[in-house]
Amino acid sequence: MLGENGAGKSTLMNMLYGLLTPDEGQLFWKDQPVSIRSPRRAISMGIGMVHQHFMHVPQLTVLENIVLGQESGLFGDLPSAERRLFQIASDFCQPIDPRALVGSLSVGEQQRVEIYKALYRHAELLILDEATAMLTPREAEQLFEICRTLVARGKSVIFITHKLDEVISLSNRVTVLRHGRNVSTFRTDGTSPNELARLMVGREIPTKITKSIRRPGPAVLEITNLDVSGHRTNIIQHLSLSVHAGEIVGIAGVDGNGQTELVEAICGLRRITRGAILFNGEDIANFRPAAILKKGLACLPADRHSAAVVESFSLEQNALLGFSHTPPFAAHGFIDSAAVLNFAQEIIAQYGVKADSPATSMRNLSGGHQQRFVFGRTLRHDPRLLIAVQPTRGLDIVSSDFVRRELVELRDAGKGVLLVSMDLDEVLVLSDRVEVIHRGQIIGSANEHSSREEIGLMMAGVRPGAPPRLEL
Amino acid sequence: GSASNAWPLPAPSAKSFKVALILGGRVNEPGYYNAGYQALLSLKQKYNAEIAYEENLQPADAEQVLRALAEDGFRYVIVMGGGTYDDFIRDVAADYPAMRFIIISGGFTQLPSIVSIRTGHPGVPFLAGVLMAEMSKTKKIGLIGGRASPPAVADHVAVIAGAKFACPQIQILDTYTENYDDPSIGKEAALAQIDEGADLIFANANTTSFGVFQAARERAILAIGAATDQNGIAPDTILTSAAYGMDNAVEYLIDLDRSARGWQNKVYTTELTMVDLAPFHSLDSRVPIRVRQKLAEVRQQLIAGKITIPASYDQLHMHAPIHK
Amino acid sequence: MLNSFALAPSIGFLAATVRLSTPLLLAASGELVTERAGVLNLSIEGMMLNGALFGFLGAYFSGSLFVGWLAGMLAGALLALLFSFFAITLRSHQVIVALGINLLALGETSFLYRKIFGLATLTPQIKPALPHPIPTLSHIPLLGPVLFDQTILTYAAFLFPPLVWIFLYKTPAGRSLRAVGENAVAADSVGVDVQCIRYLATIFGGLLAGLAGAYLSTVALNLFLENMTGGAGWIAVTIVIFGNWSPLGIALAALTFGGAEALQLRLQSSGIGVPREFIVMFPYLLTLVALSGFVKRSKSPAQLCIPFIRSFQ
Amino acid sequence: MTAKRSPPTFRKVAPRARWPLIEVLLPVVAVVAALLLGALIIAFAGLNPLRAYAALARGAFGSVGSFSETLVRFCPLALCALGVLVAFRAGFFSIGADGQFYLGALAATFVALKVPALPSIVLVPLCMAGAMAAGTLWALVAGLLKVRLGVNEVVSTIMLNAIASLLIDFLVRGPLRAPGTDLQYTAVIPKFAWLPRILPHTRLHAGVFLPLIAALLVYIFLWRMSAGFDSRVTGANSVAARHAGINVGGSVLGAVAISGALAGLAGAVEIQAVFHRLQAGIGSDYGYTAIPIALVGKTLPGATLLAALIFAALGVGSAMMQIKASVPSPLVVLLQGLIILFVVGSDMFVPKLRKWRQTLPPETTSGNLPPMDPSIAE
Ligand SMILES: Nc1ncnc2c1ncn2[C@@H]1O[C@H](COP(=O)(O)OP(=O)(O)OP(=O)(O)O)[C@@H](O)[C@H]1O
Ligand SMILES: Nc1ncnc2c1ncn2[C@@H]1O[C@H](COP(=O)(O)OP(=O)(O)OP(=O)(O)O)[C@@H](O)[C@H]1O
Ligand SMILES: [Mg+2]
Ligand SMILES: [Mg+2]
Repeated sequence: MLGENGAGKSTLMNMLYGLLTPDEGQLFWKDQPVSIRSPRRAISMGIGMVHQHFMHVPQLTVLENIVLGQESGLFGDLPSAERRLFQIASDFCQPIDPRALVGSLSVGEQQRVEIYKALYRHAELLILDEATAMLTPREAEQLFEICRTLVARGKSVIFITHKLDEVISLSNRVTVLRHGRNVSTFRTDGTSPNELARLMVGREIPTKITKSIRRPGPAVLEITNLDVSGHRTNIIQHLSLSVHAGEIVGIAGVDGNGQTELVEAICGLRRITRGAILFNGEDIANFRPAAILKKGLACLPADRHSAAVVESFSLEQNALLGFSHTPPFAAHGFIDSAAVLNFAQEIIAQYGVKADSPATSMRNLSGGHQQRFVFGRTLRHDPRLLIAVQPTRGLDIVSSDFVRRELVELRDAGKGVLLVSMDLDEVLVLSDRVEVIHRGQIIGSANEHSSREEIGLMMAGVRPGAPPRLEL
Repeated sequence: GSASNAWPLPAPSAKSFKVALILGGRVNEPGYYNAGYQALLSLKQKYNAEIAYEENLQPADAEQVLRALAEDGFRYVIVMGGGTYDDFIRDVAADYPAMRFIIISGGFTQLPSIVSIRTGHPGVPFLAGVLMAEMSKTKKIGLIGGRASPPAVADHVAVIAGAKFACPQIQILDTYTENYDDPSIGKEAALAQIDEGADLIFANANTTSFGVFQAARERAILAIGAATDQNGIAPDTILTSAAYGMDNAVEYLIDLDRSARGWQNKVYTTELTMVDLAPFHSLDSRVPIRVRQKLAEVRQQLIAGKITIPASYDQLHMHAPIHK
Repeated sequence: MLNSFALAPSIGFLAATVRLSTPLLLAASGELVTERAGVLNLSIEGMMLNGALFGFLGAYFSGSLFVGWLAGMLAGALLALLFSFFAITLRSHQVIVALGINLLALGETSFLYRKIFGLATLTPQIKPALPHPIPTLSHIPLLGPVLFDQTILTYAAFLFPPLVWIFLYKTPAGRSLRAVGENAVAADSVGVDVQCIRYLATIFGGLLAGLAGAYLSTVALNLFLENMTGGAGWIAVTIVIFGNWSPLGIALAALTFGGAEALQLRLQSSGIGVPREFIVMFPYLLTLVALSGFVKRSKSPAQLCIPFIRSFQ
Repeated sequence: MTAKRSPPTFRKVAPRARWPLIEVLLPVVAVVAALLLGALIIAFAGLNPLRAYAALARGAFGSVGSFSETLVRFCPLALCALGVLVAFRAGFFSIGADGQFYLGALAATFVALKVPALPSIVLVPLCMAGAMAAGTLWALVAGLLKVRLGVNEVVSTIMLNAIASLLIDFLVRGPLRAPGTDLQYTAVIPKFAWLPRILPHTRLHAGVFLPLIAALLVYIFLWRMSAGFDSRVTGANSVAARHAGINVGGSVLGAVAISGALAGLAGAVEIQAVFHRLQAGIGSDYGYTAIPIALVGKTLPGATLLAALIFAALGVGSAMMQIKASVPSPLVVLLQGLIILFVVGSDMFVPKLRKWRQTLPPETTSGNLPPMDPSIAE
């Protein structure tokens, strides 16, 4: 299933899964009209769903999450549940530690838990809502494997994604939604990404991103021998990295290898134990976040819901986030509401944010439009270096294309961009230089001539034999 | 002995009147406040007076309540608030000279319509102390109070002085729970003292006292109540009570006001000739003749003014710790 | 000073600690379960008071302590049901609902008590509960009289934390309950009935709070007095937080608080040269200091006090 | 890309979220409903509900005098509730207004008694400033414990309340006791420190304007000032606050300080306008009542003032029910509980009264107040 952000894909699926009730119309399951009033009912019918935003309890173990709501008896039967889980996992050749706390797993593993959870409930129809948005290529490939196996066993899968090649390689049929309507449903073979995109958006969109010739300037960011300690060991060890003006540096790596910590350390959100972080030649290590922001180092955090916006505030109020002490929005401790309102309207207009008015609550915006808003706001800092973490996660092609072009435009304007993404394609398309991070260390570099396989190997922890540190 | 009814009563006028009680606690709060409520009830019975009460009165509300009472033609207001309403009474009294205020255990008399009375006499708790010292076998006695307000402290000091008077080497365990409404803490306070060897406990802590009596009963020792004759709460445990005789005092003041004599501008105090320890009731046989004689003897000495009773711990030289 | 610390570890002190902890632990065990389901019930005080009244009435009119305890538990649960209706079904703010219920309970218990017994001077009493020494164990020196010569409710109170632990971590229902407290939407998405679990958890809290109240009126004492809980319910709530939402933690917290209270009473009667008010402060100060000392991660349930709405993620 | 060229799609003046009249009136309707149920209970107790409610209404609004009393009580309640509001907005679930109120009262008394005679114009504000400082300090104890050591503020403020009241007990019984009495109060503070009365034959005093000013300042702080914005962001989403470069600990402490100052000011007003000396029992649980007031007022300053007025009227009026209609005090308390429940329960009609999604009310913390946000701790 395809559709722009906010086209209604998740809404429709939530109805199938009993989380929302339709106002009108009829659902059929195995040719019988049904009404699905609760997830419990959906589960008992054989519908399983992996939600776009994971639905698990981080404080519970994998096994506990999987059996949740399925156990009977006073004490349940965890050992036999564990055996069944093992069975399912080995069916797909992708094991998982049943005793681990879900909150401590990588995103890919968490996703696997969600899928096993559905399979544990004997799902015959598996709904995967943007399942690949947060996966590494390898993890995505593993997920496709699972889907193919399921289909081979006579089960059905609804697969929602924004990545058109995934649609083509995986699906038998495609349904395209636009503004809550079914635009068309057809067989996949014989379609092309371009055609899909046209159906989705309603017009042609250029897919190729063109970059001007790279003209790197002086180094904006230079990290040398950085150590960041976590609760057990060092999360970042002896990490060195540099970003120049007019350059996009991509950080590729499997989620959970220290990307978050690295970014937090640079932005002053996490203390470093050793090393130097030079920004325009000045060591900003362990500065307050506000000071770093002021020097022109801005960040687009990965988790915009929780880190970049306040969902209960209006767009207008959200526009002020990060500027509450900065003229022209504030002077002498007071906020200039008119300036803020103006700014919010400006962002909405310039970045095509779909919102009724600046007074709308941020909660009412879809993720893609939240991201556009955050992007617009962040650029107002006029950063000399922008750190973008997963900037297009969950965004439809129009929005992601928009964000990517903005990043390139920044680079062309002579700013530095540090792009952290699990999406290898994105990293490869955008970056002038790619550094691969593994266990808190940069274990190799790549450029646009490197093959996906080479980088994939490095991401898995295999050091390149003789690292060709090619630069364009 | 018993609370005396030998007040010198002047002849009152016959007309009925309205009387209200305002209090900082509840009317059924055992001890001090309930003593006031009993006094109110006896006024109703005796004079056919119309009565009203305002319990749990917050000081901030006092002024409005008093004004409402005045508008409604209340002649007397009995005040039990430990001084918290004094300033408001003064303001209201200035506006309504016809209304009479009887402040219980207050010290405040600036206007002719206001009279303060010290109910009870320190001699009674002093006698309780004497009794406790004489009856204690371990020569270790306990006292449990609620909040350590000065009137409550004065009672404790009198008990301690009496006990030391009767037996200078007596050991005193002295506790305040700092609340009046937590009987479980009262019980634990008493058990703590009993564990340390106390075999007689004086309790003056309203609701909290109930826990003390309960503990005494469980450990089969005797206790002394306060404010009213509390024997009915635990007839086999409460030997006597240091009663205040509040009803008599209030009646006396009302009679005085209704007679030709009127009130004088002073703090009325109760004479020891008019109050005494409450009766021993069913525990009468537990008190030896020797002890009774001693009590009578001390009482005479007190009446004769041969003994001065200290009013604070400082006067008692008690602030130094008492070691075993 | 030395003198008073020397008597701290005495049998009397330890037994007092156990007794003082009993009602706190009963109420806190219930509140722990309630809070782990994501419901912040600050009306433990009111539920205890209701339990105290009905526990007493039950025992007074039936002549049986067990009937009283049952009545007390039901009375606590009834208020919990009312709380749940407002806080869970109507999704009203849990803190305001709780404050309302506390006032309601304070008024209602006093009103009913006066309605039944009038404003009599002589408070009606029941036969007090007696300790049930456990045959051989109660003869162990020191430990025996402290731990095994208590009333049944004390044994029960100290059984609850392990039982609650087993329930929370070893049973399907406990797992669902924790899931509801940590991420209600996720629990709902696998068919767990969030509202029902929250109702049950709150009612369980009410049952135990009621029992704690009945302990006060039928075991610690043998009568009912208006407002006799005197803030114990609030202490129970703070013990859950102080115990960092774990069964072992609340047992330790309850014992700490009970112990501080027991020590406070002993320090006073032995007369140390500190103003009384400061001695009475001791348990509160100790709690503050203890909390500041354990710099550890708060394990507050993630969705404590957040009402569940399905369609609004 | 097209996005940049897409025209702005909104009206000239962005519509602001509003509270329709019916929603403002909802609490009033709820109070009436609670009173109706209360009438049944009063009748069950064998009393005349009409008489009882007449006493209530007359006690609260019946005359200039009684309405002044309502306003006199409104003053400390509103100030404490505004303080609670500020703390809640910053995600600090403080129960500590009671203790801060006491400390404020103590400081005002202390200043008035110890500072040499000064003219009113100096002494009155000086006492208030002292009270606000004391309230702030007491609040900051809990604030620092939370921000520096991660101590849960619910526990710490409850403990600090108990400690404050014992401290006052100690002082009024000992060091600060009025010379020559054995009662638990200090001497009367000099007249220069009194807040003037503004209506003859009533207790209405100049302090009644303070809550109005305070509400305005609170509004300005939270919605017009940078620091207040930071506090609100911290309360709503501390992670986002951190990412935006906001000093999270500082924002919390700032709000906590203001909340303590307001509660302390309430204490000063009670001393300088009503009691004129420090004594036991001045608090009347104002600090605790302030919590439901702030929450019923949706943690919005204007609505909180309104809620404080309702609670003040009920408090003052119900004192009259006892004396004028013989309604026993337990019933009065019960009635207050019912009213709180009905008011908070009436909230559920709000979504039915308006199309929920389209026009969300101005952001409030009433439904999803995060009571315990451990992430604020550094
Ligand atoms: N009941 C409803 N009433 C009005 N609007 C609704 C309703 N349900 C959903 N919407 C709107 O419809 C849109 C559909 O959102 P939905 O989450 O289904 O999109 P989506 O296709 O899953 O997008 P994405 O690709 O970003 O996941 C949203 O913008 C939402 O605001
Ligand atoms: N039943 C509903 N009625 C009205 N609005 C709804 C309903 N359900 C969801 N929404 C709104 O739909 C909006 C979009 O939801 P959703 O989070 O799925 O966005 P999205 O487009 O999928 O973005 P992203 O891909 O980043 O998650 C949200 O703002 C949510 O408030
Ligand atoms: Mg979606
Ligand atoms: Mg979505």
